[in-house]
Amino acid sequence: MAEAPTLHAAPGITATVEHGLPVLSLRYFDAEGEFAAAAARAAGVPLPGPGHVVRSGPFIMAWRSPTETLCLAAQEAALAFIEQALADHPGGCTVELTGALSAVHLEGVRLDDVVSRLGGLAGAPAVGATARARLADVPVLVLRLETEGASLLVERPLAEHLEGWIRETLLDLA
Amino acid sequence: MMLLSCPWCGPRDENEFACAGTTHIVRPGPEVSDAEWGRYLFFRANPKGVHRERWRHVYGCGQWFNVARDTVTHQVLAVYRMTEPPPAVPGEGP
Amino acid sequence: MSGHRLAAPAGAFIDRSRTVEFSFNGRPYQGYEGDTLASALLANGVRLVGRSFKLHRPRGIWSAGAEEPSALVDVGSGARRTPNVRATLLPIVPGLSCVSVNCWPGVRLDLGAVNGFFAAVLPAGFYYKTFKWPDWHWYEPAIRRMAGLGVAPREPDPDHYEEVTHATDVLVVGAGLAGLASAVAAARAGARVCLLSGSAHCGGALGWRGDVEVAGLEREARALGVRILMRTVAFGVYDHNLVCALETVSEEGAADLPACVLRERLWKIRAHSVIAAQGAFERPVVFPDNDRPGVMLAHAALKYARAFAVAPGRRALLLANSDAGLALAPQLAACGIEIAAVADGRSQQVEVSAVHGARGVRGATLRAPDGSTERVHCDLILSAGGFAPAVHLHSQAGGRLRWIKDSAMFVPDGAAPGLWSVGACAGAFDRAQARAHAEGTGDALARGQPVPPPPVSGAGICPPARAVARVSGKQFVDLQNDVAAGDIALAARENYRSVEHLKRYTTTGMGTDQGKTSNINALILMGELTQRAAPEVGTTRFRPPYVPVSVGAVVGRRTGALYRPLRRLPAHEWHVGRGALFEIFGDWLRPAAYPLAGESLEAAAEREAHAVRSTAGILDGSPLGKLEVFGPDAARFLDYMYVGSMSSLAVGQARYGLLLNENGTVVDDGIVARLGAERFWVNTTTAGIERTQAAFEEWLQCEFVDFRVLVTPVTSRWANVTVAGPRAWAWLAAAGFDPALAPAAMKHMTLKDSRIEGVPLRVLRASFSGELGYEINLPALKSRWLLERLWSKAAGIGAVPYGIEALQVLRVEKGYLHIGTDTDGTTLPQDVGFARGLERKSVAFVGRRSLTRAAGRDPKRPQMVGLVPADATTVLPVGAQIADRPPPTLTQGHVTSSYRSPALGHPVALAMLADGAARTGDTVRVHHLGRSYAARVVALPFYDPKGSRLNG
Amino acid sequence: MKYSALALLRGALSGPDSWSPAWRSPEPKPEYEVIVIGAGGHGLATAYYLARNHGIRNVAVLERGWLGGGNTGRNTTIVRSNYLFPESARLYEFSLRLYESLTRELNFNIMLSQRGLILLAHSRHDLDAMSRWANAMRMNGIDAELLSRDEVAAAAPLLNLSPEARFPILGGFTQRRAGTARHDAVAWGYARAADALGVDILQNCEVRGFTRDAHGGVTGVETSRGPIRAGRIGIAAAGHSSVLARLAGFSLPVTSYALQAMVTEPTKPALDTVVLSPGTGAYVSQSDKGEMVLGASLDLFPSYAQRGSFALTQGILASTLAIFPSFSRLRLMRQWAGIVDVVHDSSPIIGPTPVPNLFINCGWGTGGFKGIPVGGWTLAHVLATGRSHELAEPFQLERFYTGRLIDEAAAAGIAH
Repeated sequence: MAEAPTLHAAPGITATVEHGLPVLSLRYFDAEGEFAAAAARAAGVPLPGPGHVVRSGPFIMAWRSPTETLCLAAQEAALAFIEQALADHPGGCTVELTGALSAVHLEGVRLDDVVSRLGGLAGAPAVGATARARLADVPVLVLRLETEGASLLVERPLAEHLEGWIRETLLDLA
Repeated sequence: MMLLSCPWCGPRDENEFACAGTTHIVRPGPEVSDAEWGRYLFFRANPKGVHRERWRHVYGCGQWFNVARDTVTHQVLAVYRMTEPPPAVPGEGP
Repeated sequence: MSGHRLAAPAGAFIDRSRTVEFSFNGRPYQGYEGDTLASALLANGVRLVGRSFKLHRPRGIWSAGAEEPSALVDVGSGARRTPNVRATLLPIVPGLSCVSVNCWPGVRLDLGAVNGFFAAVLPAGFYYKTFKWPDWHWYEPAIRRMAGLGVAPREPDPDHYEEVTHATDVLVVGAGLAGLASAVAAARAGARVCLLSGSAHCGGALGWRGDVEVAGLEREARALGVRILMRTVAFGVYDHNLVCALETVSEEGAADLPACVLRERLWKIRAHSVIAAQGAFERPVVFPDNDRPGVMLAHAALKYARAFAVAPGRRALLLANSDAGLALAPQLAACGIEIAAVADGRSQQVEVSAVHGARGVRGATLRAPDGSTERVHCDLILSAGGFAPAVHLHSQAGGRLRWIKDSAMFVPDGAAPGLWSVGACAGAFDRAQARAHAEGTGDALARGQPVPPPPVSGAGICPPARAVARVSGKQFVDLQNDVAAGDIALAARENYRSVEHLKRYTTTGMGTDQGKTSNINALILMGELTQRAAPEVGTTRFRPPYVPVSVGAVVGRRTGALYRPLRRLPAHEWHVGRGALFEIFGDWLRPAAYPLAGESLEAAAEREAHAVRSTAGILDGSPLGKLEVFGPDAARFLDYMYVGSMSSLAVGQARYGLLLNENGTVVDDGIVARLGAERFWVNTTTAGIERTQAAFEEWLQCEFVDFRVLVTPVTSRWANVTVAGPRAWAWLAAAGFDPALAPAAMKHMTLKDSRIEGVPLRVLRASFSGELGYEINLPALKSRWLLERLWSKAAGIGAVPYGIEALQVLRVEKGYLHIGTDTDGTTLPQDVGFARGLERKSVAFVGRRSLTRAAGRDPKRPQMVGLVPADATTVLPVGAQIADRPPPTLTQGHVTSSYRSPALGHPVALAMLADGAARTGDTVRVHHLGRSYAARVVALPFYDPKGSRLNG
Repeated sequence: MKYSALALLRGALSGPDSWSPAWRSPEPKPEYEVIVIGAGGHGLATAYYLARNHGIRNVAVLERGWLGGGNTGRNTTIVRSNYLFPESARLYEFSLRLYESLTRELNFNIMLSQRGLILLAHSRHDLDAMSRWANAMRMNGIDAELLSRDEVAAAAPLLNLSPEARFPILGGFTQRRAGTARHDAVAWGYARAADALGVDILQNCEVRGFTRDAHGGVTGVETSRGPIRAGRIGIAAAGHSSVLARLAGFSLPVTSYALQAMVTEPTKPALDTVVLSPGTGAYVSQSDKGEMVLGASLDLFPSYAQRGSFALTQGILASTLAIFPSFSRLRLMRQWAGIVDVVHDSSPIIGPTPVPNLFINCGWGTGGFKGIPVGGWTLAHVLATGRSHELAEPFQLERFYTGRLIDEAAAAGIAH
């Protein structure tokens, strides 16, 4: 489903843009409750606490709010497994969001230099952490799973704006 | 630009949030008089000093929370979730 | 040629091996790399560099820093022209070209100087007292042309600006001795430290004096990992210790720049603690004609000599009103500037009673207390009236000030919240004490310990400024705005005595230098005139910015396309291929219509609307707001939110809803469909999604906290392809849609999940056109695929794509309201035909209580009606007012939507009309910009009142 | 003394001492017929019209700080009467007409500069909304014209006229009689004229409480300069209205916000009219000194701090560049904030309070400057007669109970 990624680069940093991320939203009333527990069983990992992200098998589980965890996977089919495991489970629901989000993946030693130039955060969150923040004046969920990499998740219609801001930032970094 | 501490996301710049004004307002039932309804809708203490207000982390987790803040110094005296009881803060008038 | 270059080793900042060519007022000059424009002009013997704001008096270079009131130039040309640049801060670069501001035709012969002849009738505030007859408008244009300084560029700025967010434990503002010492101490104690140096050199005043202590501290700071930002000036302290600073990245005015450079960088630094170490300004002496080119702040002259190897003159008269000023005489002499005389205003009370030389100083007359005078031949008068600590950041942060009488200066009174001052800006002028205090401050802040109070010492004795008595010649206090001691006396006489009145009435401190060398003297003079100490006159709270900052730098990347996000449809390219005419609707770029060659927007819309009524059309409705609402209390919650009962919906059914706020006004509308027992699909308007979602969350999180409901926005997940028209189903069937979606199998206002080629579809039968309609929601990135698939079958159907404009035509024919067009923020549901719906609904909903107040029951409320022009041909202008008589009169309402109806063959309009429901059949007058039209009030809808076309 | 060119000439010949104080600095008397709290434009105008229209000269204006030191000196100085609803239109048009004769009335040049106000239409929807607006104004007897894109371009050539602009300019509408006035001059002119009629302006006189009679009616005030008795008291304290109301024992439908504005360094004339772009929020004029006056926008949280948020500064400047891209290299020189009293419908409250003998003029929000003459006129009327002025009748506290709000902002989709 993903379209061809776009690439921008400056010394010490590259930015690739990916649309159509396979995403499933897990919504629940109680992060300690039955639905969250079932989700954890299906994903093979406890749901991450506030501000955290974990990788488990094909899944990346990212905290988004006290009642929502995003489940990302490389393939939409992998998400169907979670969706089925949670179907009609009380205390929550799943909402398909595939295609709703785009990502700008930043990689390189100048990761913090780029993130700190987007108007909101002084740098990328720590490895294993997420940050929902105002970057490039739009709401962004930053996921950090690598030392020299982070993914900026944004609603697809706003991705062009975030990408434009990052493109100019890289231009001026060069 | 104030720094507000979202109970979920931590300290962030003010422009990630939206303020909806005074919090802890009790919503009356439909049986009240026009005057009482009007007071509920529009009349506010508007203190010069400690103000209890609610904010939403619009650009972050989307959660509403309460803030006790001095409207003169902008000092934040307390931040608490909607479901938490209001903590006492210094300098709050009667 | 009085100014000249000094021999080495003077000139710590310049590189004599690199010559730089530049031009000033059209004449070529040479300087060295490292020179500022001011130092280079002085080295070339140029003294006259500008003209003052009001009187256009000749002015020279007054200072060597940010406090410069006089030496302002416009740099560059075209799109890169930058007005009002201080020559004292502008490095010269090859190709630099600049001109003096505020003079015509030139700085030497300036016709505006005629104002000088009338100076006596142009005292402070003269414009309040005259220009009243016949009218201010007679005089204003000429006054506007005389005012202003530089010339604003007329083309968009080609350069870039960026913004960096930074967080640190300790931020030190100023890299002089005190700043460096505190930064090093804080770093030694383990804190993350950031240090800002306003210039390209560390060390502040010591830096250009060749001090070795500075270099050692700078090395240590770097070794300790202190982040040092050079050429970065902190201009504002904002709430909760946000310090904003501006870094100069590219040189102003350089020739051969690329098409776009990164010009400046804005730093937003959130610091746990801020240490202000910005030093002090020199306070000038007040005397007659103290604005002549050749009059200069004494420390500035020393800086020019030491840092730039420039002597601003050959023979100097030093006016020293302070211990520190007197101490300059031997230092200046050592630099090769001959000291013709020293006037010790401190003890001997020697005053300057006259300055000789109109275009530049040629001498001065000194007057002793006994009245005897002495004429001194000099080409430079150096003014040393004492110090004014740079308390700006302290004051911005909310700190108080106290007055040190002996030194006639304000210093911080304790720390400001989150900000501590060290060094000269704290009043600590004794070098050893200042350094020790700065180190103690850095260390204490790093360790979270109490900070020691600054040692206010070393500034010496300095009597307050005063005007010279019994002399002619203006004694300037604020050079840029031409405020003289006499203006302050006038303000005192007229009772403009508080600092706020003084500033505003005389305009002291309101120039681009923001009074850095004038405010304190003005306070002192006013105090003396009114028998008060300076602090009783008041101190204004300093506000950002400390120095003027480029608008572009504050804005950063938020220009052009990045000003605000613009959203594109997921199938944008498909619409491009169909020849769409795009317009911005809200934040979305959408097809307004798909005009054929030579076709107008209106004609295209009518053609498209006609096609929808006769065959079928396809509309990209993807921006429509979408929410999924889940939970055991979801049905009850939606009942609260909408006028229209949602809990009674069966699974698969959909219903129209009107969303009100608590004040009863209509804020949005939409369609709610039931997906399951606890799950709903909510369509909002495109513009209304954010306010609807915010309202839902606020009610759930703040009021109905025991409701178990989860709201998930899914607007970006789903595209929406709307197919409408009598042949809509035929078209879908031809494209391979499931027969279960056929009108016979699927009722109007129902929703079904379906698939085509494995792609999930959420199909809603609804209609905003009055025709058989399908709103097909599908994964966003599949919409182009579906549009192409449908398009491949369009020819057989005679179908067209239709845009927003045709949609408007269709919905107006049906009398459907459009939120924000037919309604505004005062519309109640009973105004738009929902009076009965309100009566029917038994349960509570948000806003209901407000509808029954007196205003809601008023029979004269406007109500939505249909209008048909009496001549059946005129399209009634939107916004036209309805009234019995032409204006002025009381309006009865206005036209909200208006189109030519292709289905009816005549124009139709919607209007809000007072008591409109009772006026069906009446003829009303509609007024638009002096023209008047007759129109008939008709019942809605205009077209297909029975709704028979909904099923194809 | 009368101000004139001749007086300036006399002053030039005989020096500062030939001028007399613009107003006295009297000691408080123990009692006045009327006390007005707040020596901003509205309070001073109230005192002036009490004396001039009603012959009530035993009046004191009490000011915590310095006269004209609050919002009167902190706004963007724009005057206009481009209102939709007849109630607002009558009120603001009356005010504008008073402004048009104020310089001569007060013998003080307020530098009323009717250089016109242009509202920019960035979409066809905006054009329709402006058509409604302009026609409504004409219904109300006020000048209004719709402008084509070319007419807008001719009036303000530095506007971003590119069809590719994020906020393209399709046209606009103008009130040519709108413009600016020198804000300090309005306060000073009223102060001087009121003083000349015998009004005592008491600066540095903070009200700390009210004295009451047996029926709860106010009989005077406790101040930092001692108690002062009065028969009637009017409050004209803008952002501090709630503080005074609380002292008097009632509450108001008011929230105080910081309204931010700023100026750039002065340049030669580059903009000859006032430009407002509702779509971006940009509000730009050039002062006679040459500064670009930018703003004004509200920090959207309650505040009594007279400083603005940097985020909003950025927003205001970004909006300015969106419509005037060439202003990028101008420099921001001063930025400030005033505390404004915002009510739900952004319309003023002028009339009695729940407390007998106590009257109020507040709720002007971001638009108080243009309302100064009519605010003073109508508050003076109710103070003098006990009855609301006809123009002020729709603008009573009662409307917050009946729901008869006069919500221009909601109707026009633009904050006033």
